[in-house]
Amino acid sequence: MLKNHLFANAASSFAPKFDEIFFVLTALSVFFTVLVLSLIVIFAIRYRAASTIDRGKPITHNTKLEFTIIGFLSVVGLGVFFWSAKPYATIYGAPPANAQKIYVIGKQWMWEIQHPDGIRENDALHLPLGRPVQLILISQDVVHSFFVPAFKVKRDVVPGMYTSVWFVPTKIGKFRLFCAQYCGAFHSQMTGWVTVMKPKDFAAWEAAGGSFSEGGHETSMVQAGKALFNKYGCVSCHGVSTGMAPSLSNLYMSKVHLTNGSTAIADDAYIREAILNPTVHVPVGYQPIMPVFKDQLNEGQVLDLIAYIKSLSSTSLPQSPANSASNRSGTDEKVKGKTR
Amino acid sequence: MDTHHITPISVYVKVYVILMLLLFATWAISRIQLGPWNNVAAMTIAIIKATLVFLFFMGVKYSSKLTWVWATAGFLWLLVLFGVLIDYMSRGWIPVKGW
Amino acid sequence: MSVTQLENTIPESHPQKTYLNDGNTIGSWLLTKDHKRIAIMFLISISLMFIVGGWAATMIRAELVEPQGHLMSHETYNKMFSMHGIVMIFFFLIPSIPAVLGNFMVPIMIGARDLAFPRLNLLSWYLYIIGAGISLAAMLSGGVDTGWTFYTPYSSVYSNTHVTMTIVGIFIAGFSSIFTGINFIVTIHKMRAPGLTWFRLPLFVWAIYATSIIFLLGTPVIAITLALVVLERTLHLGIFNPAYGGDPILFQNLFWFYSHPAVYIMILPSMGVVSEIIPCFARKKIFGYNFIAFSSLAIALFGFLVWGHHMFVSGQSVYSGMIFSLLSFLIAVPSAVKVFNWTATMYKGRISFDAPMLYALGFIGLFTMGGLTGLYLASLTADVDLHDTYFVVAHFHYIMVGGAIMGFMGGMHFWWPKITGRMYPEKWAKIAAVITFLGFNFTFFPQFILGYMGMPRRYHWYPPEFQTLNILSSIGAAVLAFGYIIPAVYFIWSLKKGPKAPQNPWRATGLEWEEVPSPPPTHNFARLPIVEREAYDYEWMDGRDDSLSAASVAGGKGDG
Amino acid sequence: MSSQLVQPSEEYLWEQYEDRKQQDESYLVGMWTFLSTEIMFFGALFISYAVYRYKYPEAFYAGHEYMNVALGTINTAVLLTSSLTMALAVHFAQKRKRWMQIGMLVITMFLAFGFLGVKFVEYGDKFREHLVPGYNFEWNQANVNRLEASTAPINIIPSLKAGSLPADSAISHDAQMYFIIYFAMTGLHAIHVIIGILIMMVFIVMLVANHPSVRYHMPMEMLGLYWHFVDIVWIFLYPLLYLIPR
Repeated sequence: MLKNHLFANAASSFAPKFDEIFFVLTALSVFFTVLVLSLIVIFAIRYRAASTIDRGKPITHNTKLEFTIIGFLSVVGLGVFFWSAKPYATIYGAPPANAQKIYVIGKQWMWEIQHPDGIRENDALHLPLGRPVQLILISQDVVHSFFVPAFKVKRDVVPGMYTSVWFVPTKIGKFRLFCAQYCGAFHSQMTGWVTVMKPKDFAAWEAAGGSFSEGGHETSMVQAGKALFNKYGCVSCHGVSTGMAPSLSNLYMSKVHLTNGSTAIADDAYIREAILNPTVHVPVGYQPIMPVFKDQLNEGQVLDLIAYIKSLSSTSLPQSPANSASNRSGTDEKVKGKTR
Repeated sequence: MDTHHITPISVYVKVYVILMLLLFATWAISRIQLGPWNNVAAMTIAIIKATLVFLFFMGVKYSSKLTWVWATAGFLWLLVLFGVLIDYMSRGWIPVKGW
Repeated sequence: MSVTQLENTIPESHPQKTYLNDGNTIGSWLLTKDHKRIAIMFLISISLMFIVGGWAATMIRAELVEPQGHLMSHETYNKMFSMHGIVMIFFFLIPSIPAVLGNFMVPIMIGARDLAFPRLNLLSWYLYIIGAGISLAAMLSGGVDTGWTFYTPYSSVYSNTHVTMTIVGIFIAGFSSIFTGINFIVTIHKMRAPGLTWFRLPLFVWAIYATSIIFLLGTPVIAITLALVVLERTLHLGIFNPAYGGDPILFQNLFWFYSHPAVYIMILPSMGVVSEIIPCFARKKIFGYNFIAFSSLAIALFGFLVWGHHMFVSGQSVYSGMIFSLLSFLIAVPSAVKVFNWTATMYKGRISFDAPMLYALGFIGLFTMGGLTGLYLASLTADVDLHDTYFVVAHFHYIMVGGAIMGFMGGMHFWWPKITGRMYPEKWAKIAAVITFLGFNFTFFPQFILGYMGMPRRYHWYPPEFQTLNILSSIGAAVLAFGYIIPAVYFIWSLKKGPKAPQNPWRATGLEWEEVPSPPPTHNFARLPIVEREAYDYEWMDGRDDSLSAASVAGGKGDG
Repeated sequence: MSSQLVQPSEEYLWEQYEDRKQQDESYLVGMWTFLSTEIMFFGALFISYAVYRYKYPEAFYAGHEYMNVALGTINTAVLLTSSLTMALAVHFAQKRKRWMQIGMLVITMFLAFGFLGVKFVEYGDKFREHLVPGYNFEWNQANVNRLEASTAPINIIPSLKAGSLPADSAISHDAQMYFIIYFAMTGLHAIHVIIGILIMMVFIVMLVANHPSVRYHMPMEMLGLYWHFVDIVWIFLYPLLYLIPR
C-alpha cells in the first residue's frame, strides 16, 4: 500500500521491481547517512575541545569490530546484489513466447520504430496494455540509448549489434521517450512519446494503419522484405535451384557450414552480417560472388529482409535475436510462467 | 659497500642458445597441424622465452624482492585487463532460466 | 642565481633562506628540480585550469535555468560540458592532490631531501603544461563536443570537432601522470628516513602510494585507447567502428578500465588528506591505522576490477554485468571502513573546528552520500533506470567535488602555513568552508531527484517539468562559486598580508611539522631525521606541549 | 659463478640519495615501474588482438597468410641476438670495460637497424599488396579480380555514395581488422625500437667521449632493461601475428 503511494508512476512490469530496490537502497542510504552524520555531530559536540568530559582510556583500534563491520557490509552488499540481479537478467534475457517484437532503429537524431505488421512510427511508439513487448534495437550511426523513465527501462542502441529488452506496459498513458546516451548536436531533441493504449484501442489503431502516427500503414515487414528481395535481384541467385547461391527456405536458425571450415547458426545477427558483408560468410559449395550491401541497405531494410527470410522457414521459431546464438524454444514458456 | 651482481658471460650465452633453439621449435611446431594445440604450444614457448629473458638477461633472478614485485606486477595486471574477454565469451550465453 | 645573502644564524621559526627565495629569477623556477617549487608550479597551473573548467560549469548551469536555454546553441552547449569534463578531470582533479600536495609533502613526510627523480618530476610538469596547452588550444580553436568519455564511433567518425588535438593533449598529460606515479612509488619505497617503517608512515603517504599504482597501471591503457581513436579518425581505420567490423563496446571496456580507477585517483589522495587532518584536530591517534592503510591499497587494486559497471545497459554480456555488479558492491566496503574509522577517531577526542577540520568533516558527510548513491548504480536493476541520468551526475559530483575538492581544500588550508609560511584568515576560511558545503548540497542534491525523475544527462533542452529543480541547482551553483572565490581571494591576500606562520601552527605530528621550518629550506632537512614514534602520536605531542599539563590530557580541562 | 662489482660508494651519487645502494635500487625500481606501464601500454593492443581474433578467427587466419613467416622468424632471431649483445654491453659496463661496452652497443645498434630494415621490407610488401588499412586496403578487390577472371559474371563492387566512408569500406572489414592490429602492434613496437636506437646512439657518443655520467653503470642497465623489454614484446608478437594456426 505504502509503496503504491510512494511510487505511483510504475508503468511497466519492470518498474515495481526497480522501485523495490530503489526503496531498499534509499532506506539503507538514509540509515547509514543519518548514522554517520549523527555520530559526527554527537562526537563533535561531546568531545569539543572546550568540553570537560571524561576522555579516559581512548581506544585506537579494534580489529574485531572492524572485521564485524566488513563482514556485515559485505553480507548486505551481496544481498542487494542478488536481489537486483534477477530483474536485470530477466528484461535483458529471453522474452515470453507471446511477446510482441518491435524493432527500434536509432539514428542521429530520431527514433524509427517498425512494427512487424508494417506500421512505422517516428519518435513515437504505440503499445497495447498488458502484452509483453520485446524491443530489438540497433543503431544506424552512433551509440544511442532508448530510455522511457516511466517504464524504468533503458537499453543502449549500438551500431552493428542487436540489443534487446522486454517488458509489459502496465499503465495507460503517454510517456516520455529519451535518448540517454550522448549522440551529438541534437542529443537532447532525440525524444518522443510512448503511448500505451487499451488492447481494444490498440487494435483499432493498428487497423487504422497507425493513423495517429506519422508513418501510416505500409506493407508488413515481411512484405517489405520481399519487395526488397526482388528489387535487389536476390531471387536471381537465391531462387530455387539456381545453384549459384544457397536456397533461403528453412535457413533461419539452421546450421550453416562455411567455406572456412567453421559453422554458424543462422540467427538474426548472422543473417545481417551475411547480407551486409557476404564475403566473410561463404557457405560451403558456393563462390563468394554476392554483392556487398553495406552501403545500399539501411538497418530498417535489413530488418525487413530478415523478417522475410524468417517467413521462408516452415516452422516458426519464437527466438529473439539477442539470445538466438543459443537455444531453444519451449524454455521461454518457463520464463514467462515464473516472471509474470 | 656496493654489492651488485654481475652475471657471467657464459650464462648469457647459454640462455641465448636455448632461446634460439626455442625459436626454431616454435617455427617447426607451427608447420605441423595440431589444431588448437598449435596455439598452446606457440604461447607456451613464447612464455618460456620471455621468462628466460626476464630472469637472466634482465637479471630479475638476482634482484631484490622489491624489484621482483614491480617486475611481475605489470605482467599480473595484464591478466586483469584480459578480463575484458569475459564479456565477449559470455555474450552468446542465455541468461539463467527462471531469473 | 641566488639573490639572498646567506646568513650565519638562521632563526628556527623563520629561516631567511627558504625554497621560495632560493633564487628569484624565472629561470630558477622553470629549471628547478626542487619538488616544492614544482608543486607550486603545479598549483598555479591546475588553479588556472580550474578557472577554465569552472567557467564552463557556470555557463552550463546558467543555460539550464531555462528548459530551452538560448544563451548558446546545441553545439556550443555540447562543447561546454565536454570542456568542463575534460578540463576538470584530466587537468584538474587527477593532478590536483598528487601533483601539488603530494609533490610538496611526500618527500618531507618521509624524511627525504627530494623525490627520487627530480628531473623526471620537472619533466612531468612540462608534459602537463604541454598537454594542457594543446587541449586548451583545441578548445579555443573550436572545441570538442564528445564529452569527456569520447565514446566511439561518435568521437572517431561522426564528430567534426577538434577531437584529435584534444586527445593528443590528454595523451601527453597522461605521461605526466605516469612519471609522477613512478616518482612517488620509488621515493616511498626507497627513501624513507631511518626508523620510518611502512606502518609508521602518515596515511597520506599510503594514499599517494595507492594512487600511484593506479597512475602506473591504468593510464597507459587509456593512452593507447585514445591513440587508437586518433588513428581511426585520421587514417579511417576501424578498430572501434562497426562499419569496419570494430566493436564500440571494446572502446568502452578499455576506456573504463582506466577511467573507473581514475575516480579513485581523485578520491584516494583526499582520503589521505582527511586522515591527516582528523587526528590532528581531534588530538588523538587515528582509529584503526592498519585498516585505513590497507583499505587504500584495496581500493586501488579492486578499483581495477569494476570497470564494467559503467556498461550495464550497453550491450555488454549479462554475465559480465553480474560479475561487475558483485565486485562493485564489495569495493564499497573498504570505503565504508574508512568512514567508520574517521568517525571513531573523533570518539573521546579533543576536537577543535579550524577550517581544515570543517572541510574534512564536510568531506566525510558528502563522501558518505556519494558512496551510498554509488550503490544504486552498482545495483543492476536500479542502474537500468538511473544510468546516464542526472542521478549519475549528482553521484559523481558528490564523490569528485564533495569528496576530492573538499579534501583538496582541506589539505590546502592545513598545509598552507607550511607551504607559504603565512597564515590564512581563519574566520573567513570557516565561512568559506560552510558556504562550500551548503552550496554544494544545494547544487547537487536536486540533481538526484532530477535523475530519479528521468532527466538524462548532457541534455541541453529538457522537458519543462524538470525546470524547478534545475533552477534550484543553478542557484546552488552560484552559492558554491562563492565558496571557491573567497578562499582564492584570502589565499592570495595572505601571501603578502597574512601573519607569519610558526613551524607547527596546528601542533600536528609528522616530520613536515616537527622537523622542518615554515616554509621549508631547499633541501628540506639539514640533517636527515630518525623516526622513533608511530604516526599521529598526539598523546605524546600534547604531553610534550607546555601549555597542557599531564592532568588535563588525561581527564579534565580543555586547552582553551 | 658471480663476481661482485666494486665501486667507490659515493661516486656518481645524486644529492637526494644517502648512498649508492639506495640510488642503484631506486633506479632499478623506477625502471621496472616504468616497464610495468609499458606492459599495460602494449596490453591494450594485446587485448584488442584477443577480442578480434576471438570474434573473427577466419579473418585472422586469412590475414596471417599474407605474412612472410621467414622474415618474421629472421627478425625474431635478430632481436634475440641483439638482446644478447645488449646483455653483454651491460656486463662490460658493470666491469668498466668501456671499449668492449661500446663494441657491444654498436653491434646491438646494427642488429636493431637490421630489424627495422626487415620490417621496412615487410611493410613495403604490404603496401604493394594493397594491405595497408586506411591507405590502400583492397582485400576484396584482389579476390574479386581473381574471380571475375574465372567465373563470376556479375560486377559485385557496389558504387559508393559520395561522402560516405572511404573506398575500402565496402570490403571484408574483418580481414582488415587483422591488418589494423598488425600495423598497430608492430608499429608501436617499431617506435620502441627506434627510441632504443636513439638512446643507444647517445650512449655510444657519450661513451666514446668518456663522459662522466655514463661511467656510472646504472643508466646502461636501464637501457638494457628497456631493450630486453622490447625483445619480450616481440617474442609474443611473433607467434601471435605470424604463426596463427587454422
